[in-house]
Amino acid sequence: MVISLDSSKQSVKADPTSLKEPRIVRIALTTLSLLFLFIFLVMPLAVIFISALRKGLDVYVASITESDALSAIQLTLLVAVIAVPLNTLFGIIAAWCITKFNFKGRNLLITIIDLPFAVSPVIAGLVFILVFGAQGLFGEWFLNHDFPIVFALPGILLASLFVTVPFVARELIPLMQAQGTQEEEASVSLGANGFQTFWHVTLPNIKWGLLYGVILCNARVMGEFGAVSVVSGHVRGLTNTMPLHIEVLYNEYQFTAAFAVASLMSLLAILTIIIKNIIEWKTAHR
Amino acid sequence: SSSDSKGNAETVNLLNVSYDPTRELYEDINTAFAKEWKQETGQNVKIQQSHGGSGKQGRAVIDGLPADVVTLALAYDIDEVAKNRHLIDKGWADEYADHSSPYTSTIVFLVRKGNPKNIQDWDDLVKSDVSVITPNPKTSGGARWNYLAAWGYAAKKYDNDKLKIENFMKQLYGNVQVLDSGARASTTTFTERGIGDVLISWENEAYLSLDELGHDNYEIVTPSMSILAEPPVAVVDKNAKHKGTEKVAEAYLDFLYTKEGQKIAAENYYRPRDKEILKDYQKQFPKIDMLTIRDFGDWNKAQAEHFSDGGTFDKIYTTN
Amino acid sequence: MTLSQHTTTPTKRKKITVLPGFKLTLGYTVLYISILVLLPLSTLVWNTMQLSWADFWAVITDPRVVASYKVTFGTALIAAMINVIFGTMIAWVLVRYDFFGKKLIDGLVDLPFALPTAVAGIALTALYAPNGWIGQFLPFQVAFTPLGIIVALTFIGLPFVVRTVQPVLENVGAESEEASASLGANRLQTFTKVIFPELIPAILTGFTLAFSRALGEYGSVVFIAGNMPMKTEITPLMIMTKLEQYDYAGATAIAVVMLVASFVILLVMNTIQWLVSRKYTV
Amino acid sequence: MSITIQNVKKQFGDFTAVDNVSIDIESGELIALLGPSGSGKTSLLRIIAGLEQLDEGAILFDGENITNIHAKERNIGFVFQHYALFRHMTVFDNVAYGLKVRPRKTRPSKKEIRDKVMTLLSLVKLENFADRYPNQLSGGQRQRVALARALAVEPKVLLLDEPFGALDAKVRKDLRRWLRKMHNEFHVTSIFVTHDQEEALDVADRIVVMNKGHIEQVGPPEEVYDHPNSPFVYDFLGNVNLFKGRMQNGQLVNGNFSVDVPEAETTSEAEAIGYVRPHDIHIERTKTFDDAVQANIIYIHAIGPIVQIELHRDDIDEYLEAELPKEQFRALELKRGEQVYIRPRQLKVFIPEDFSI
Amino acid sequence: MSITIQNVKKQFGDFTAVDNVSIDIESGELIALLGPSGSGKTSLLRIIAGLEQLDEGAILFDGENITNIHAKERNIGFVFQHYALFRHMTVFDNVAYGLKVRPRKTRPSKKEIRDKVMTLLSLVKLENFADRYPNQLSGGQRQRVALARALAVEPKVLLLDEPFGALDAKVRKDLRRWLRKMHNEFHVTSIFVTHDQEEALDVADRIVVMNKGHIEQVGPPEEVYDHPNSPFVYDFLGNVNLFKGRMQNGQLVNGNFSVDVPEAETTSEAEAIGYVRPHDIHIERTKTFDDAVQANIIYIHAIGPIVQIELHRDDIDEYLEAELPKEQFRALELKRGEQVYIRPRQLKVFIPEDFSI
Ligand SMILES: Nc1ncnc2c1ncn2[C@@H]1O[C@H](COP(=O)(O)OP(=O)(O)OP(=O)(O)O)[C@@H](O)[C@H]1O
Ligand SMILES: Nc1ncnc2c1ncn2[C@@H]1O[C@H](COP(=O)(O)OP(=O)(O)OP(=O)(O)O)[C@@H](O)[C@H]1O
Ligand SMILES: [Mg+2]
Ligand SMILES: [Mg+2]
Repeated sequence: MVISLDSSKQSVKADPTSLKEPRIVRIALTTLSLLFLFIFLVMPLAVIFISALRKGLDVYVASITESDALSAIQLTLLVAVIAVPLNTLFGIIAAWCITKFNFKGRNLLITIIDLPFAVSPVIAGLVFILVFGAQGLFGEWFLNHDFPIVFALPGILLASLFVTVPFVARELIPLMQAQGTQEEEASVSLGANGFQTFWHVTLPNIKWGLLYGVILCNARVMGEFGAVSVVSGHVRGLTNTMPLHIEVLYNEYQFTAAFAVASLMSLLAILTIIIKNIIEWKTAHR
Repeated sequence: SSSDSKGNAETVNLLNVSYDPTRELYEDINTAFAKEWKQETGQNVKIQQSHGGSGKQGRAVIDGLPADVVTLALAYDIDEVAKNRHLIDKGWADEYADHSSPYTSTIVFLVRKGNPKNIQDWDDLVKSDVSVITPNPKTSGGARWNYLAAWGYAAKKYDNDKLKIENFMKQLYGNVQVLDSGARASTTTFTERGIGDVLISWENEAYLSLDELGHDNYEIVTPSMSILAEPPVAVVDKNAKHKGTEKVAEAYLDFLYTKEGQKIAAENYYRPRDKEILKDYQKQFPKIDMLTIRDFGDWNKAQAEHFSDGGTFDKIYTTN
Repeated sequence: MTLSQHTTTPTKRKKITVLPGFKLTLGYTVLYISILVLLPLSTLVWNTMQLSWADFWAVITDPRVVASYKVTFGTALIAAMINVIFGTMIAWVLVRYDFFGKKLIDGLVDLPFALPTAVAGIALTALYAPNGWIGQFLPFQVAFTPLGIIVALTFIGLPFVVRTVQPVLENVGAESEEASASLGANRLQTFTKVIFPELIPAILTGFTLAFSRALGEYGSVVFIAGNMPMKTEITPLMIMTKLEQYDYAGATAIAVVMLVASFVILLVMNTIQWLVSRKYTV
Repeated sequence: MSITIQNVKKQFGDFTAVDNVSIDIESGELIALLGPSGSGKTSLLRIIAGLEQLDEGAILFDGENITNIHAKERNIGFVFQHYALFRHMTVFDNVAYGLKVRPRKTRPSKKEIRDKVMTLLSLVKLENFADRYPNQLSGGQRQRVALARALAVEPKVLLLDEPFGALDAKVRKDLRRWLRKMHNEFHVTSIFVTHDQEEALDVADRIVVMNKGHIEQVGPPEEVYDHPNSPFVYDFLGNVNLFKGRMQNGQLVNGNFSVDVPEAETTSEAEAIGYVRPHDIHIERTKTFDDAVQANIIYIHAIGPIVQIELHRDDIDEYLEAELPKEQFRALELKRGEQVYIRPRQLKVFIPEDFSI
Repeated sequence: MSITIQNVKKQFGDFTAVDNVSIDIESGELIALLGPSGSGKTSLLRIIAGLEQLDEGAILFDGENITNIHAKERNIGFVFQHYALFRHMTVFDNVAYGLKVRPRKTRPSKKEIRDKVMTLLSLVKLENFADRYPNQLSGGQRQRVALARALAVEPKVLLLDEPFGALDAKVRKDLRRWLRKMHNEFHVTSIFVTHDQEEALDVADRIVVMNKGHIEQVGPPEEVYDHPNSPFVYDFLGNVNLFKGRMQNGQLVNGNFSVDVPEAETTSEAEAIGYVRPHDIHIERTKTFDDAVQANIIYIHAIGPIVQIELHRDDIDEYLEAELPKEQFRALELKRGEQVYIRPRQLKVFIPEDFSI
């Protein structure tokens, strides 16, 4: 989503009552929307937290500090720490390339960047098995060199990278397109080089959008299940990420623990939302 | 091997790739084996566990999951591992006693407390008002035993009249309301979601459900006839050789056949092969008339006939 | 994400040659995307080619697989349409009305982006199972029926529509609406004739994204679907099934079908959008 | 239709955008609302249109209070600064919109709509553009479509918010002439907002000069231009030279010279400012008037019928601007750098109440 | 620094935006690039700045070919139409930017930067606004910051793309005077783009009139205004009356009257158009000249020093516009509806090559 960088929005926007729907329509629409959101978003969230805390705080804490849970958290964080910067860098570079230059095949490139949105996570996982699996394209080579890709960190990383490739780029492209290139041109005409221009002019202008893209990318990296499930190998305490660990717990009938870890991830989601709101607020009040 | 000479400080890692319902079993086995191994060799052994659908696990090993041993639900899955990339030596099934299957189980019914639908045998599952839960045999190795058990019962009942058997199976699966992808998911559906009157389940899973989810809510019904489920084990020779863990891997599987190993299996509701131990747990394991996979030829045959594309299972859903 | 607004980029873009790094950034972008996306995806096709055409055809037209297409496309379509209706409505309410807790609600819309799909699947199943919080009050069964799939897909697709429509709605000129009012149109006429046409490209984009995401969704659906062959089995699950049976060629064949479908849908929708917006966007 | 604006007040939060404004507009008049940015022109126009609600006061159309009547029932044509054309409709559909959305019983037939729209399009000389989309038109063409669209509903009142604000200087000039002609043909009571004094002076029957939410002056262009009743209006309506000085015995003393200020005879010892338009500065080569002061020609800008001359006064180190017809300029044979004598022909003195001007 | 533009050509796809343009600009000149929208002004300016690459031709600074020199090394100050200020930097930081990004060895010290920036800010009268952000400034203030920023790097050439395009009429007028003063002080070779002919005439030393990518005319304001060498320039540089007619024996025949056209003596039987500026229309009450024709006064606009009169010619049913100084107007005692005699004092005839004008 685009954060509305709306400091430029007309402050003189009208709010005449004659342009509003009848009160009854307004109330109906609002109620319906809230109801929908309540059923589809609030209730699932409530299920997670209530189930997680059903057996009390002790069980909750124990569930998320148990060693397999901790190693899952560690792995997830590790993947995020590597994948997010890589995709962020890619996002910035791709957005720069796409918005600051006009070239043939530009739209095709955007579509390809979009593609991972539309590819099933199962397929995303599968393709890496096909490339790096022992029977895959390069599998033999990596195997012989004792450098496992799939069923190890690199595979999980690749799958996570794949599914989150578009996030930062997609966030930045419309933003940078809307901002145009004039400030950059001004910078160049004042004698700044490319890096100075990017650092002093472009980056400050996109920083909130960038941060938002990073947050979303991060959330998705941490939360990815399908693709990672295919390439993980599910080795307890070794290649289980948090979502996989949740599944494991769930399969062990440890529902409370499963929901406890899930609630941790939901907290992350909520944190994301809070940060996003702060971002929007900051953007609006600058 | 090299690890022996280096002495105590060294820890050897062993990866056991197993299927879903063996989590609790191997948790106990691993602790016991590690202790024993330490005593015997002074070496620390850390056994890492991977669980998942049996087929998925076999595939993962083929694709490079560096398992030292595989302990799967079906011989078929190990056959696949053996076939592809020759990870396992051909005669693996005869490496260990009892077709390399140190413990067994059988297929039973889990019903709700008081058995409200009065389900006693396979015939009751095809009644129109009975709702059945069982996993998808295509994605769950364990569920293939379920399927074969039912098939075996019908074969006997209808004297191998293929049409009638298929009809019976069709009715049975027609009663299946949720076809989860794995055994554990089915159990959850039956217990947590409250769906279905009966869960077709491995005996050990049924007992575990009682333990984990309450004796007050469910009871186990043993059908008149079932199948001897023989989950096999094997050392993944190529991997073990590569990692230099052959010895400990073999010892690990050997351990399953020891008295201690057998006892642990029995305590986790797997039927031990060891006659004496089985006797000790007699109460737990009622005697049932049991078929074996050999009644179906072998796994390759069973797989081809029943579970491959266009097999009898597919027919249940694609013809009417 | 914002979503293929690239179809509506201004045509009069200045070609910049003074800004540095064109070759470098383009090279990096293409290389990265090739290694990470294109090369892996191409192995799908490569693997499929191990099948003869007849085998390929047999795999992808197997009745269960065909049934899974129907389930997948049907539920994804319905979910995307529900999202279009409610997503647009929610975007409208969030942009136009003030009410207590609006910021919070606004933030909540992103939840499905951030929540692991498996967790969502488990939570939704718990809610909609016949003995669940919501399920027990419903006269019909939701979980383990196609309805359940629709619920899960609606959940994961909601933010796509809201987040594409919202910014456009914010920028739909108040003046257009005022012009309409001053020309004597009532509120409904203003909405259907002036505001809605402006939203169409964004709604189409949101729809496309929600739809194509729903086509591929696996994690949340397997928990709630029931996975009954011919009834509630989705295509990604069919791919998984093939894999569990060591049938790589079959799995990739179906995957190729899905990939082509997603790509064609993206392309068709982008084209429609382009046709719609080309006429009147500057 | 006559419009009466009675003591209208509009606040945004603490800020008073329109402050107790009253105007009487006769039927068929063309009124310009002129003022700097933020002076409340748009707000007032929108209040008249019913697009904005007022806090106090009333709006009367033909004596009838319509303050609480909904915008869509006021029968007003509104032309927006940025045209606000419907982007997804053709020119034809844009113009037809107001007729198409009428309730069925008052809606003209398809053919009637078609005829009407085509008549209007030919009026604005766009009959060949009926099938184009707004983005295929130039700015001036778009503005004409906006006008045709507003006229299609046969409004009794036409309101235009900076109708030419977004256009090129040349196009602007053409369109404002054209607006006058349209107005003369249709005789709809029209109010248009502008911050361009030339535009207001050129087109309007009467000008309403606004400043900070209130009205500074209302009157015909000549009156407002020639007899501004406040320094603000003086300054806003054209170039002006300021003679800052002191009042002494009914005379404004400024540097070497002093002028009689009959209207302020009694004022004494107060700071005062004399306002002189550039064309009211008299220039001579030799000192014929006693009170003429000496100045240097710094810059001559001799294009078109009027020559602009920048001068520097030696006595008090200030700059002045003078304008004179080209013929007179030729007769005087003025050159850059030369010394001349100047004298204000007409001078309006305002005595600032506070010294904030 | 002198600038030489040699046969510059720029294409966008099939479209030629700048077509074989050559101009010589002397050091210290203030040049206006004037032309309608889309005529290629911005493109040319950007080519000079190095922001756009040219397809053919060369740019020379002081005789040195800099065509292939990167924008950042051309030592140019560029002022963008919409200012392009760095939004996240204060006014101070904006102005200091060009100095701060210099390579370490040529970068002034912090104090030097500070002093320089404050000097510039006081020059543009914004010394009290150093800590504000651009969005806290008015349009005119922003434009001045943009100018200060461009001047901070001590450019040899200053390029301004419609520097006042986005400003109010009043503010525009103030700023253009101010630009002239700045230019006079700094004596930097400056080129500014505008589509406002008044602005160009008012400010520039020389005007380059562009149309459809090529140059129509180059010259000082008076020359371009008084002796346009094409109908386009005539029309674009001010109001003009068209006398459409035929050439007969070296005379333009138009309705009841005919004028000698010495420069086209030989042309005969061709369509021709005479161009007359409104202030070159002579008005008299009684027919003193033979070739005067009769006209009706339709509208009088008598504000300021110049009176505009709209007339309708009886002989050929056409409208005319005339301008005369107020004094003359008073002397003639003209009234709306009266009949007068008119005669073009000066008339320039162009014989269209095709009839597309
Ligand atoms: N909706 C609103 N909320 C808050 N303030 C407003 C609103 N509308 C207008 N204002 C303020 O009221 C004042 C007058 O605004 P208005 O738009 O009427 O000015 P204007 O004379 O039309 O100016 P301009 O020439 O810039 O269009 C301005 O200071 C403006 O900021
Ligand atoms: N990057 C580009 N791609 C395609 N066409 C372009 C590009 N830049 C400019 N043009 C075209 O070149 C022509 C000249 O453009 P330019 O911006 O130089 O005109 P201008 O005289 O500055 O007009 P304006 O007064 O509207 O700014 C226009 O028709 C424009 O559409
Ligand atoms: Mg306004
Ligand atoms: Mg331009």
